[in-house]
Amino acid sequence: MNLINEPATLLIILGTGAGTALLLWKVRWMAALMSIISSAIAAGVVIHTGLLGKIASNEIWEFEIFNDLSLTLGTNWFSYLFLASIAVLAPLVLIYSWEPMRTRQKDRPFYGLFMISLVGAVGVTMARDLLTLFLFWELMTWPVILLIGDGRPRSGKAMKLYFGFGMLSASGILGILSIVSWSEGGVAYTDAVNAMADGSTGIRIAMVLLGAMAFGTKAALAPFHIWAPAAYGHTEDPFTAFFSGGLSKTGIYGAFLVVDVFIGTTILISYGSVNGLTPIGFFIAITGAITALIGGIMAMMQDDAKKLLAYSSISQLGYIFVGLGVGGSTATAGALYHVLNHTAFKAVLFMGLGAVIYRTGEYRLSKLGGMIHVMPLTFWCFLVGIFAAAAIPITSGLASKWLIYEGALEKGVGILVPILFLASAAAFLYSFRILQGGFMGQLRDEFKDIKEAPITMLIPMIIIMIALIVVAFIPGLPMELISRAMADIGMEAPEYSLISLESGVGSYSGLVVMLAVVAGFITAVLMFFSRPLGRHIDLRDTFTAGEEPIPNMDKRYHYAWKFYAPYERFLRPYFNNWIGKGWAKVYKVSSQVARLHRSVMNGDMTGYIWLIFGAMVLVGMVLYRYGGWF
Amino acid sequence: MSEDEPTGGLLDQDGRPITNLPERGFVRKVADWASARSMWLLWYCTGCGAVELPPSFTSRYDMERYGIGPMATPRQADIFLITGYLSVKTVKRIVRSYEQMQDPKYVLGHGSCTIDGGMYWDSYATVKDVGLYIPVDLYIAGCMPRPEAIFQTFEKLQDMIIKGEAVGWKKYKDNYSWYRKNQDNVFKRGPDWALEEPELR
Amino acid sequence: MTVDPVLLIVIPLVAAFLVPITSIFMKGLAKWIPLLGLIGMAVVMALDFGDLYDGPVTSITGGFGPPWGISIIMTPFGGLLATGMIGVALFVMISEIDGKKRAHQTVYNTMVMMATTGAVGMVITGDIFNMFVFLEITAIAGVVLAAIPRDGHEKGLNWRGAAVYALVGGVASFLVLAGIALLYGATSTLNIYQIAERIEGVDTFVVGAAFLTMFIGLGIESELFPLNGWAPEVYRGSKWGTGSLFSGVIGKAGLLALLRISFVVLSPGLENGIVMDILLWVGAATYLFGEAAAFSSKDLYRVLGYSSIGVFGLLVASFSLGVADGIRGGTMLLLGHMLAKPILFSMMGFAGRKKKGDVPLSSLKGLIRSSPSAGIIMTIGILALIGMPPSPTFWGKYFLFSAAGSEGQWLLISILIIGTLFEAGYLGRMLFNIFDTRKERKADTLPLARGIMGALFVFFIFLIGFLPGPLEDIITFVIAELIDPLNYISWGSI
Amino acid sequence: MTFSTTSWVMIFLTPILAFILGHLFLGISRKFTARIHRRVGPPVMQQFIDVMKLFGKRESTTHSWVQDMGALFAVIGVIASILFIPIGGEAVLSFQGDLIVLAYLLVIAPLGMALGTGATGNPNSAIGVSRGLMLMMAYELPFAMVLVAVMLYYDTASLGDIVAAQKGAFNWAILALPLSAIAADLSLQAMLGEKPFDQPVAPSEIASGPMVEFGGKYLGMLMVWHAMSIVVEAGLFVDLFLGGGVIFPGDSVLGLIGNIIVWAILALMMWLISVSINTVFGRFKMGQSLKFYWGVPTLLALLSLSYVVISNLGVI
Repeated sequence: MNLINEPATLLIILGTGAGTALLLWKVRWMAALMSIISSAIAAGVVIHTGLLGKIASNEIWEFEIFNDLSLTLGTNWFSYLFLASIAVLAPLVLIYSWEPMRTRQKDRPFYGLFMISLVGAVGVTMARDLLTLFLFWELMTWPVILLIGDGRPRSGKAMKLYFGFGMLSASGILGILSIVSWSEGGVAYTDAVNAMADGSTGIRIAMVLLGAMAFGTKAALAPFHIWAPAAYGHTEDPFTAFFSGGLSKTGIYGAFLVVDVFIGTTILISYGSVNGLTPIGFFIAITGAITALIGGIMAMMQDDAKKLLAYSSISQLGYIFVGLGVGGSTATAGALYHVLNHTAFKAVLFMGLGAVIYRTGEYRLSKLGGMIHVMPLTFWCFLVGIFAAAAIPITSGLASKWLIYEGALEKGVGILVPILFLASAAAFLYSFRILQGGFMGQLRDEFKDIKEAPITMLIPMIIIMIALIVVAFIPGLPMELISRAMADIGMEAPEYSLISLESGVGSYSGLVVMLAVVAGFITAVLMFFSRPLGRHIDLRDTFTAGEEPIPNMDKRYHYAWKFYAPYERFLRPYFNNWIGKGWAKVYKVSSQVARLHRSVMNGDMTGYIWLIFGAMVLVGMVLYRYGGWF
Repeated sequence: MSEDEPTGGLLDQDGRPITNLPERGFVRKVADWASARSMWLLWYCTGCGAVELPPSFTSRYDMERYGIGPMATPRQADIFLITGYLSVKTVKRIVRSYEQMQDPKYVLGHGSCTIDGGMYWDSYATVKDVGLYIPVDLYIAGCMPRPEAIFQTFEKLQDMIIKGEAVGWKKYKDNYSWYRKNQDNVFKRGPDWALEEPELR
Repeated sequence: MTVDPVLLIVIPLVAAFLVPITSIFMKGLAKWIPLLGLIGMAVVMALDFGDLYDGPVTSITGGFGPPWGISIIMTPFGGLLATGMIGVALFVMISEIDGKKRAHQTVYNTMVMMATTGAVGMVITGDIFNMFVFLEITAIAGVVLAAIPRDGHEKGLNWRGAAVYALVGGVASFLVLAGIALLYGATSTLNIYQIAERIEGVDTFVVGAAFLTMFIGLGIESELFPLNGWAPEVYRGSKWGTGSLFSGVIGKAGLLALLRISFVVLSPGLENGIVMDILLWVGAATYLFGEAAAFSSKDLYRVLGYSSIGVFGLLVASFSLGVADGIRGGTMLLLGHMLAKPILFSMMGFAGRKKKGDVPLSSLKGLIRSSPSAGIIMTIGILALIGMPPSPTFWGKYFLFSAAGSEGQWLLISILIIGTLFEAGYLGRMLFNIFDTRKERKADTLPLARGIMGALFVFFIFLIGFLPGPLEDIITFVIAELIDPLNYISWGSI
Repeated sequence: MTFSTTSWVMIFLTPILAFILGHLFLGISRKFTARIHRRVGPPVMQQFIDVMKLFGKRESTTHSWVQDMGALFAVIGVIASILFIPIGGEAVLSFQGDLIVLAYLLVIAPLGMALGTGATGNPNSAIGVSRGLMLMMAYELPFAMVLVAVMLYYDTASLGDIVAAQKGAFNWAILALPLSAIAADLSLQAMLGEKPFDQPVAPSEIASGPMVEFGGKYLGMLMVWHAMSIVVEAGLFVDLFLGGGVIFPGDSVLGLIGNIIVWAILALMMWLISVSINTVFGRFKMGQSLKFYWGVPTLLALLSLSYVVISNLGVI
């Protein structure tokens, strides 16, 4: 059974699910069931094919539309990496969404839209020409608009931002398509490669800029990132996990496509390089680093938990861009590794948060607190996700960031690494903020009786959590896939074994690090259990300078509001959403320019006659000057 | 007050509870030795008593050479130092802080006020005897006691700890209902008291 | 099966005559005759449509060959356009069948049919003077249509729009007539293919003057910048059906006339492809201007009006690129626009029917809740207009971008991108209002006829969007017609 | 990854060594501070007595199992990170996880501890942790620059290799990169949590911050963590800039012991520098520490970093 070589199979499976889910959307459980089944089958096909290792890189499947135009689909290991991360995540998120979506938003075909978006994302990774890419890109983008806006305040603004930046992204792809079509007369990826090989510097730079606009927007690269917090903050909770974990990866995929496939290392290096770092690569890397920093610092200042995670997502994707820009085997492997990591941990983070929101209906950190006491399993999953996001070594999060750091160091990029370190310091800050605000601290009275998340929500989270921990021991396992993917884009993977990774400047052994941690654990446990267990006391039994808390005081005893106030005071002026304000300015100015027509179309009839006359004179003059009139 | 027998303990001639000394193994003896050498204080400073403490721990007398030092919260502290008189209003805070400390814990009454109300003996708002509410291991008499007196008390307490005689914490547990009754005479525990009663442990 | 395409003109003319006569005897029937006429046209068109796959369908009236008789040359392009026009007219007429009495109903119905007749005539005729006559018919029908106000919009008639259109349309007619006169004087024939044959030898001055006058005249009809000042005034005050007709029928006829005369007749007579360049940049400017204006308008009727203007510019620009992909894209855009715009006009007319005066964006608020079918149909219309796949507009924009790219027209591409962003801006606004369900709205049932017609057009959008392949053969002919005038000449001289 | 006999021995000895050294350092520093205050000060062994006492308490209270986890995490993290620090030139595990791995390993302890303290439900501890993390963000910028400068200078990220590269007379990084060393020492002040950067535990403001609800063995474990983390952090400085204390040839056991002693003395020296600054300063506000660290130390580290980058390019 080698289904994936017939890429349409996947699309048909998923499309059937999407169609039925859309048609049966009134019967929510049917729609959910159909979506889960079809996406699970698709995920099974993807995993099965991947395990068999039979990805035919050169087989292309065509669907003719006009006589000289066909849609082409195909897979290779490179796109398989993205395809797998999206397709495997989808059924997990769908299972997760069973419970929370049972009661919510009866008037929107959640599952249908979800599945369409999934079909789009899967199609994007399988497209083999720019037209197909664009087609699926749009298919992926549009349903999301309807999924934004679950009734939270200002979701309208989020929809508008998403819509606007979605259009920007689509225009970017159309621009790329035009360039390639102009240069080679076709729009297949091979044409794009040829176009870059033959093209001038200007074309290549245009390609990079358009690529940043098209794919950077989706992957929330600064300065195109401002839609992301709004959109992630307002989509349905189950969908956000897929949105941030899965769909944003298509942007990364596109960016890789532009930089590493279309343009390619050879061309990049032809512009000179310092230690193997190219100017274009440095530009991308520095943009990525700044994105990581902005995302981290903005995340640190959020009270809205979903926005916090959204900014964190921006920050993490910034790391991937650093890896992409720095290039070379180590950093590229790191970027691809981080794609897999981010898919997993961001999904589990949004799922965990979604479970809390499902149980409490509250998403503001200052109103939550103490969830460990009522939702311990959710907390564990969330904690592992946070650890992975902050690259704490006991999860798989470190391996990818380590590769990116080492890649940058190999190339001697001094300035990137401190920025990234600062971004990761910010990551610790926001990680702890969400832990402290949501799970630690005192439990509010009204949340005393809530239960653990339902089993359907827990299972997907636990699966991802286990994966994150297990892979921490054996970082070589994903590297197997990554090395094949890198071979398909003409790169060599860094040295690795099952348990350790090597770069030019250092090494990292997941197993040894874990063993060290285990050694620490044994010592700590011995130390801990040498004495009797502690006596459990009530949460309100805390040091209050002898003062008895006023009844219901615990609501005010949760320190989460303006958690980092001293820094907010200091950093706000510098991170005061000036990119967002810049875009608002662009919007305003273009509105004013657009309104200029009032001066022409002022409703004056004589004016129109004069206009007609003027146009006549003008055209006459053009004819006289250029057309050989007279 | 002598009508009600304390639950687990005996009464002395003043009608105050006394308690049996606990058995100690070797490890406990070593731990008690360490406790005696490392005493962390929680100060309850109400008024004039506190002025004698700065000289005690600054360079003039240097409390730290005995391993004695101030601590921030009752959780970390071993010794509860009540420096000065208690008012009716503050007993509640005293009891709460005391119950938050962890066994073994010792209480020192510092100054005459803790013994009999001192110069405020005739005030309606003064608690005359701290020992009615929490078990006091040692009193430091005087108004004010000089640092020398304080140091003498510490040495005495060290002795008692090493010998296993400083058992106020056990006395409190054993005779909780006696203390509790005295406490209830003075203040009411609110709904958010949240502290476990030692009896129930 | 071939039916004489002249029936497309004869049937509605007979019907038009029958209207006043029957209105004497049976008032009830008179209302329905225009519809019957249109249905007749549709039947004829449907019978002829298959033949368009093999090339043009021609007919000579009265047995006189050119240059004496009037020849009908329904090229595949013209046929496609005529089909669309009849479809739009039917959409407009059938959508309003709901048993309610409306003011000026008979006149309105008749004029819809007349405008369609004129437009179809302009599209299929092979005679330039005949074209002028049909232009006049269309223009007069347009004036009357523009004068009929929306239900409850204004007291009396929409004088403002009608007057502006009458005045500017008069100027246009005069200019077109002057151009025809010049051409006739130079070539001694009124037949388009014969003029095209003889244009090579004509003095450049005459050709240039003819182009100048006819470009301005037909440019006014097809709402090109800066000749489109009348358009917002007309769209603003008239019925939604009038709006759809102006954007889907009347304007499109002007557009085809402009393209045919410029491409087939005049372009070979002037140097350097200057005609194409002028059309291209005027089209691009119109697109940018129209979309920007729509972006900055608040009244929905104006928004859609300006949007139509923009699309006309886009069409002119894409046809004038002069490459196969451009024309292919233009054709798909044309179909997309003819399918999507009436839907938008219709649903917007439905949502804003209770508003006196301007129809603000907010009248769409919560449409998806108050009337789900209208909301869904309108959403699909909006998405189809932006170019969301699968829709004809998507293919149109794709071909246009790839054509502009392959020609290296970077300025055009930037204009297209900026225009598309503007377009997305105002259509997005409409979309958000439709889905803005924060405030509860009273349930509002979409009339059955309107719903059926909307659903039908949505079906066509999806059909063409998913399977544009079958149109390929017709588009090949369209490309042939517009790229090489010799093709048209050979078709005409059969 | 081959482990020599010495390595195996070191793996078991290192935590014990760090435990002893840490408490010794703390004891010495208390004596040292007392002498600056013109006091006698506690005995040097006082710190051991304190830990003994804390573990010897008859009971200790906990608010939830996460608080238990917090105490465990603190010790786990510090033991895991001490294993990656070369002591006296003997790279215990540092060839299997380089400086960047170490940088992240160092975070396990504070973050895990923060977790446990947060679970106590005392707002003071949350404030303390928030301050600690903010402080981390402040010193992370100059310190990251220092790390990068050292790594680029020696063209390796492995701490063992960095130590090995400094072998020999006058070959220490502090001579090659003096500005980095200054910046690193300034960062060390906050890393060790000494004044003026002791905001996280400010006992008089927020009742010792994270530790507010910790008593008995829980506090004992945090004390162990604190003591060992001093060794880790001061030792990291020694390894980065002071040649890892390698003076004797490390082939023989005696030489190794000698190196370890030199290493410990150097680390103690770094710790005492920090303590002596501690004794004469008040406490900064949070904003002030951010401004301080993103000012002078960052500038110094940046200068040094640019020197390294430019000289790597072959310009200088």
